Amino acid sequence: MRDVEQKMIERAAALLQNGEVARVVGWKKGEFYFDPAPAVFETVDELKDFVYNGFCGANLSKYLIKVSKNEGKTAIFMKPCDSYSFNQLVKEHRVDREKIYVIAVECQGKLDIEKIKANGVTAVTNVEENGDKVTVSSLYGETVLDKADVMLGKCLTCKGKTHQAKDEDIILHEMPAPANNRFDEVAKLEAMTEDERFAFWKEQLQKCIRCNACRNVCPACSCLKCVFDNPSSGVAAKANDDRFEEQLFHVIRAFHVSGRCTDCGECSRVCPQNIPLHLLNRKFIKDIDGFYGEYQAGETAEGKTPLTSYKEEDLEVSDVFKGEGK
Amino acid sequence: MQDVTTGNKEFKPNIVAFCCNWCSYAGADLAGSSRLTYPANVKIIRVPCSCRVNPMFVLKAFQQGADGVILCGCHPGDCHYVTGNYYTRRRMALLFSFLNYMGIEKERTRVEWVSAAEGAKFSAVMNDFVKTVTELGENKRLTDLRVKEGK
Amino acid sequence: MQRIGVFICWCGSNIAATVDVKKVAETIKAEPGVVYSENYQYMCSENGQQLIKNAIKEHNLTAIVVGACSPRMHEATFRKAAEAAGLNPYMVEIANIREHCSWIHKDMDEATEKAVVLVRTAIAKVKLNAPLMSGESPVVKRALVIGGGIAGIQAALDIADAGFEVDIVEKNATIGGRMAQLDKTFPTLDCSACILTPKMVDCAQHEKIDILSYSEVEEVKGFVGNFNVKIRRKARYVDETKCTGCKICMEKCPSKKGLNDFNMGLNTRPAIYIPFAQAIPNVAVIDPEQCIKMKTGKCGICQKFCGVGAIDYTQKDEFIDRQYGAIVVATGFKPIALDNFNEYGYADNKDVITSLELERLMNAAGPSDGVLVRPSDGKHPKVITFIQCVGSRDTSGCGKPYCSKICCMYTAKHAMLIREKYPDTEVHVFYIDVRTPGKNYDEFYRRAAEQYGVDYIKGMVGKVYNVNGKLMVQGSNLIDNEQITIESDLVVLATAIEPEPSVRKIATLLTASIDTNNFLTESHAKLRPVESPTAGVYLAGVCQGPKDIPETVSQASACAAKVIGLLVKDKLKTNACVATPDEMMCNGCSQCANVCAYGAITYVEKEFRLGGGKTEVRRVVSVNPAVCQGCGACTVTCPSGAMDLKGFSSKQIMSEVEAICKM
Amino acid sequence: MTKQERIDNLLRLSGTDVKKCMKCGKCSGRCPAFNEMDIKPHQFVSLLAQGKIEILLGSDAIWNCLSCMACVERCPRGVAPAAVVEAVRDTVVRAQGKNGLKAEDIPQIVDEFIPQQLLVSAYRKYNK
Amino acid sequence: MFKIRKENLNDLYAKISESMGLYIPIKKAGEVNYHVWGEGKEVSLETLKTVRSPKDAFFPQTENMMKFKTEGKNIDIIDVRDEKRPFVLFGVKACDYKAIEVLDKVFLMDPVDTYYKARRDAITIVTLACSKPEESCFCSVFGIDATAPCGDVTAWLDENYLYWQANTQKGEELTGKVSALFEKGGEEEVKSQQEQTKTILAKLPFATLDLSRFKPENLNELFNAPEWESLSEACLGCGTCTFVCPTCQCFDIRDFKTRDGVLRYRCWDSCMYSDFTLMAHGNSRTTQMQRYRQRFMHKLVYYPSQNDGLYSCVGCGRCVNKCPQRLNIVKVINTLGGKKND
Repeated sequence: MRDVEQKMIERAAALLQNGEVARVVGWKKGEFYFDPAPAVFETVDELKDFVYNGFCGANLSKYLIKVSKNEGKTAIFMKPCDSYSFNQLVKEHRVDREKIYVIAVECQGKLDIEKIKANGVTAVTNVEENGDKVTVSSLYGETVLDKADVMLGKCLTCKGKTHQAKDEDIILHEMPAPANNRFDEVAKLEAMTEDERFAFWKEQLQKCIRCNACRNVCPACSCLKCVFDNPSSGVAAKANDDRFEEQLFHVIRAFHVSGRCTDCGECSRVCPQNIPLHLLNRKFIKDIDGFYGEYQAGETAEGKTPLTSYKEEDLEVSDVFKGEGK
Repeated sequence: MQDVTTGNKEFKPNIVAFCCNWCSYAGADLAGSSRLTYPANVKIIRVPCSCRVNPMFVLKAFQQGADGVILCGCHPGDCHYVTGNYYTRRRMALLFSFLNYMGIEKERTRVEWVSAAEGAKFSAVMNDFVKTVTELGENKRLTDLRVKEGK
Repeated sequence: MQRIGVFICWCGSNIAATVDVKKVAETIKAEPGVVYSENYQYMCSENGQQLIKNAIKEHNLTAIVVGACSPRMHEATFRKAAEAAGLNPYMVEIANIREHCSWIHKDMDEATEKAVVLVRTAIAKVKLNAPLMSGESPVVKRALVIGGGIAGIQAALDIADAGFEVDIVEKNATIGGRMAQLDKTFPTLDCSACILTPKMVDCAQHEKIDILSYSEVEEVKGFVGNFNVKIRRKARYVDETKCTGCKICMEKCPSKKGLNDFNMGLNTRPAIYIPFAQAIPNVAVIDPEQCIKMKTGKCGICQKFCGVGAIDYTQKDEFIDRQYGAIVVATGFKPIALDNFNEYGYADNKDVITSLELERLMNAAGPSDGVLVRPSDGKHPKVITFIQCVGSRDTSGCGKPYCSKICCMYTAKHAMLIREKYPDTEVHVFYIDVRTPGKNYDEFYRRAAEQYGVDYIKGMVGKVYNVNGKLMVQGSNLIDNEQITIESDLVVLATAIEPEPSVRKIATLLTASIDTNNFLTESHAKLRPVESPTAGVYLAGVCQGPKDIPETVSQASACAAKVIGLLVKDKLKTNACVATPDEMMCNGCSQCANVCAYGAITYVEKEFRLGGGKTEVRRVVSVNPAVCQGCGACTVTCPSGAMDLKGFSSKQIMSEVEAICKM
Repeated sequence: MTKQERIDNLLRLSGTDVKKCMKCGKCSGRCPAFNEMDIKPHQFVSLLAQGKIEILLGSDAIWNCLSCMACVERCPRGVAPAAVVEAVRDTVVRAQGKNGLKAEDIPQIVDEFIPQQLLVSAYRKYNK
Repeated sequence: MFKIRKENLNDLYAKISESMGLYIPIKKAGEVNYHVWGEGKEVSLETLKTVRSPKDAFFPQTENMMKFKTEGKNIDIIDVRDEKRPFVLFGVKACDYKAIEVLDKVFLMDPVDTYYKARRDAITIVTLACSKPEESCFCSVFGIDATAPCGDVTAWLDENYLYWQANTQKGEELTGKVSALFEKGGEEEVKSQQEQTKTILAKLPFATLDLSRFKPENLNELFNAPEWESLSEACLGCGTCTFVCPTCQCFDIRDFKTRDGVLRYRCWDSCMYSDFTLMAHGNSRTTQMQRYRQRFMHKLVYYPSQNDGLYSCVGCGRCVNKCPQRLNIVKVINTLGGKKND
């Protein structure tokens, strides 16, 4: 990946230098190898902190809402999955496509430091990526782990390695094939009884601390003011005072992004309590596919979403539970 | 918090019915003028079109202690606003499927198309829905316990 | 805080027999916000209304709740009463304690308890009511009719007769449409031209009607009462104001091999032509694809011969902008292409023709001067076979799923006319069903079978094939359960009709919805059959669905009545209960515009103050209250809740929910 | 098997919706083997729709249908009469416990006037 | 000092639970947080950092304050507080214990927050020394000894035993209740564990953070530092850092409409939220940068300037681990404080 990173820095520097773009959105190195943070680079000098490695899992597209309001063009590095969110944002007029220069970058699947630590490795000081192995150094010694075991959840159900939007690309190595298993977990839950499902979600959602990280990171949640922050919406709520609050928050959020959620998986990545929030959104995606025909939000930057279109012969609500395996 | 035993014979579910002004509300009126009875625990809220019903209203009803929520609108193709109920159909199909996915009893939610001429259907639907929800018992999964504190 | 008055109606014994109205009125007195509560035998009566008016004044009520019959009955009555007492009419809510309570419950306690809840629910709502005002928008007193067929002509005449300006935009060089091509009309068999051309002339002479022939609608902006329409006047290369219609150019034109569209391509016409003798306007037009001068630069004969100097080879398309208060769409139909029906041999046999072609063949002004001859050899056909439902009622994907409605009748007409004029001709009709609802229609069809001896065969044709110039029509005779083959000289296909394809573009321009068959959708199938869901747009003729001339004319006149009803108003009162966006919360995502059936939602770039002297330009939603019908589809689509509906706001509905659940 | 089950079975085997038939007779109008068939293509659809399957199961037409699919091709309603014929034929063949047809049996079933096309199609259709 | 075999800990929990509540790290749905102990629950004392800190034992995320009961046009105000049952908060790490000191200063100074005090008084705290600190830990920077936390009782855990030492009257009382389960001894083992842990603590990457610039006299300079822009640019404005933080103490008071009135409750709030301290005129901090700055200035400058130099960060490292975009207080300290080695 070093070569990819090097190429990215070169391109970013060139674009900044020749004035084609005013800024570049990418990742900046942190205190360790495994904590790069999203960042905006405005000068070539700042690029010395630019980094692109296995821990650059964050989806940068949402930052464009804010950044692209500034003068001049903005270049952004995008992984395949991020490009879906980007298209969706363009479709919803949140980002002006004309003002963005998309550099598609390759992705070999990103890593999850929490999963590494869950392997009993603690006091991690460094991580090295070697193909499908990951070498973790810690104050207590060195451990070699299989990459597949410590990848971000969203990468394990990767929906494709094709960028849906790009102006140029930096793809130096072949990317792994998509996983094609996105709906397995949803199907597993569907196969449970109502009681089991209720118990599952009750336990999961009870962990919720209403930090709003899932909402704030979500590229589909781009409202200027969320209904849950708006006292006049009738559903404003701040805390997890009751089990219902959690359900309300998560049901409404999932509904609001339904048909618009690209399944980028950021909600689950950022949840401090590791609630599998993507399984909520993914249920909507699965149902939309099943009821109204396959639809992938963000595949294009145009057209209506499944919830803003209809067919006369659509499934009746009363038939929702009649179908097999629904 | 009070625990009401489900299956209690005295249990009378609280049903919120959203009816579109042009078909179903008129259908309910016809049920009335035809003296077709249905239980008193069904209360109707008039909306211009079934597509006015926000999922938040449905959840609000459950939060506030409703035991069942039913939406009634014009038959697909007959919407006074041409396409409103087509959107309702998609929204509610997805919402109800989703609520069931979260473990909420699917029998608590329903969408029925009732035209202004279908007073008998309105009454039959309400009778059936009340019966179904009564058998199901009190809504415990999607209620806000704080609401019921004072009960 | 609202000062609410509650009025409980007995409705004689209709309510009072099952609901303890006094108890309801008494209980409700304790509700926060309620300052007055009363019950009365008939609230809707003069006295009852007076009681309400008095209470509003005496107690300074800011809002009232009437517990009575369905709001569909008397909401308007009580709103008027409130308005008379100086209250905004939208500060009234009705608790339906009759249809939804007293009439369906038997137990007095139960019904009374429910009535209290229903009244409380109405109180919960009315507390959040705000005075609403209907907006006003001016009406441009001019109508646009798109399409100059019989539907457009009739609508234009009716509107113009009422004193309003009307423009007819017709894409062809003349008005008249399909009806001008017909020979006779059922069920009276009068000559089509005889009844149509006087109307065409009326149009041309009417001082209120402006015929924009050879023109198309390019752009439509605005809304009911105030449409801005851009019209393309296609270059006809002949000055309309100068041409006298003398036809000398037609005679002299050396390029005479153009297919004559008016005669369904059965003969030819010159490059400069007037579509038919009675064309309105009676002005020539040049087909630039055919004209030698336009193609090669050499020729110019017509120009030479034109006595008035009307020919102008350099003419360009022009655009004009006009304002209209209402638009009638009357774009008509065309027969479908028969590419998917090889079995009838239409493409391979000249003597397999469509019914519209037969019309031209039988028309005295047609290519054969009204003598029925075979297109192949000009001989008189002795055996003629008609095939019904060609492409109609076809769900296989080859044709149209609907019944074209007019074919049964015109085939009976054709059969009858042929048998009358050429009694030696054998006429067979293969049919699936013969559909003849309508005044004197079935009688007409039976006459064809009984008096004129037309052979009706119940069954469908499987194939038509040519054996030595004879058309072999093989089909089933279901009544006799046999397969028969009829040796015919002429085969006539009752071809399905479909909306004129240009209607798609027009529907898009008008944001009028269109169904899967390209028919324009009416606002309500039964109760608003001539209105499109887009306010101010009306539908006449086959663009809305298959129909015959009488029906088309009725619909056109109905359209005219609606248009007149609109244009007589100086100002339109807009619906008060319309969608209302909060620009501060709108992020411009366009989801709401996607679900609006009326095109009431647009977006504007607007500057907002951010504080600290900074500003920001944002794309935000804008609702046109003159167009919004208040369904609320947009409100649910908006995730941020920036869109709300006046009169049915989210907060109002949620407090109704809360009130219901409180019991 | 009850009669209804047998009807359902035929409906399932044919995979066609006989209720869609609008009784226009175009199938029979097109059928090249019409005169060889005691039960006509449109009757196959109609009789199955009415549940009169004994007539169908006893018909000779199932052996005379060319399986040329002209009826299927021409039906304006997307009904497949030939599929009904085939379903009936399969049912009869199966009931006879045969799982196919030998070439030598064919002359006993078909007569000498049968067109060549039918013989070819016979191999196709009986070779289950 | 007492000790008890690890396999007998369940008896200890059961014994405590007989007379008091027991609040202890329990694994539920994959995550370890403080929960009330019960038979069959999966206790995880080994977990170094619970997702949420133990602060919600006395400062719960939501707490009902009073109720307004309406009947017709009458309103009654009802105190919804009940008698707080005594309970034990078990397994508190040194950093989290220090955080309680920070919270006490806020809630117990005049005017005393009686809701907080009632819970605080009812709690007996059993701390647990750390033996396996991780890279995100930096409590030592704030002078905290992770190997010897205080509290009413201090406990140490190794492979075989839990060691127990009462420090206060409350601690002695608790010890009295459960002493039957204990054996004496453990001083040696504890000592060797402490030494071992200290060598790791010294090696931790953040052990050398330099706080010297975070002083009241540098307030203006720090406040106006241009680096805040780049430090905060990736901030999502979520409340993760504040909600996992053991010292964040901001709350909001809200009303909830119940069936027969209004329930007034308070709940955690986050200075990261755009509606935090929202007033009628609008918000005093309009950008995320301002909100971000507020949080860290409060931790490192404002709070210490009012509390004799006590920082309101305790180096637990939760925000380091949990920030979705990997922003954290360490990056702030390094950027504005200057690295020692630079």
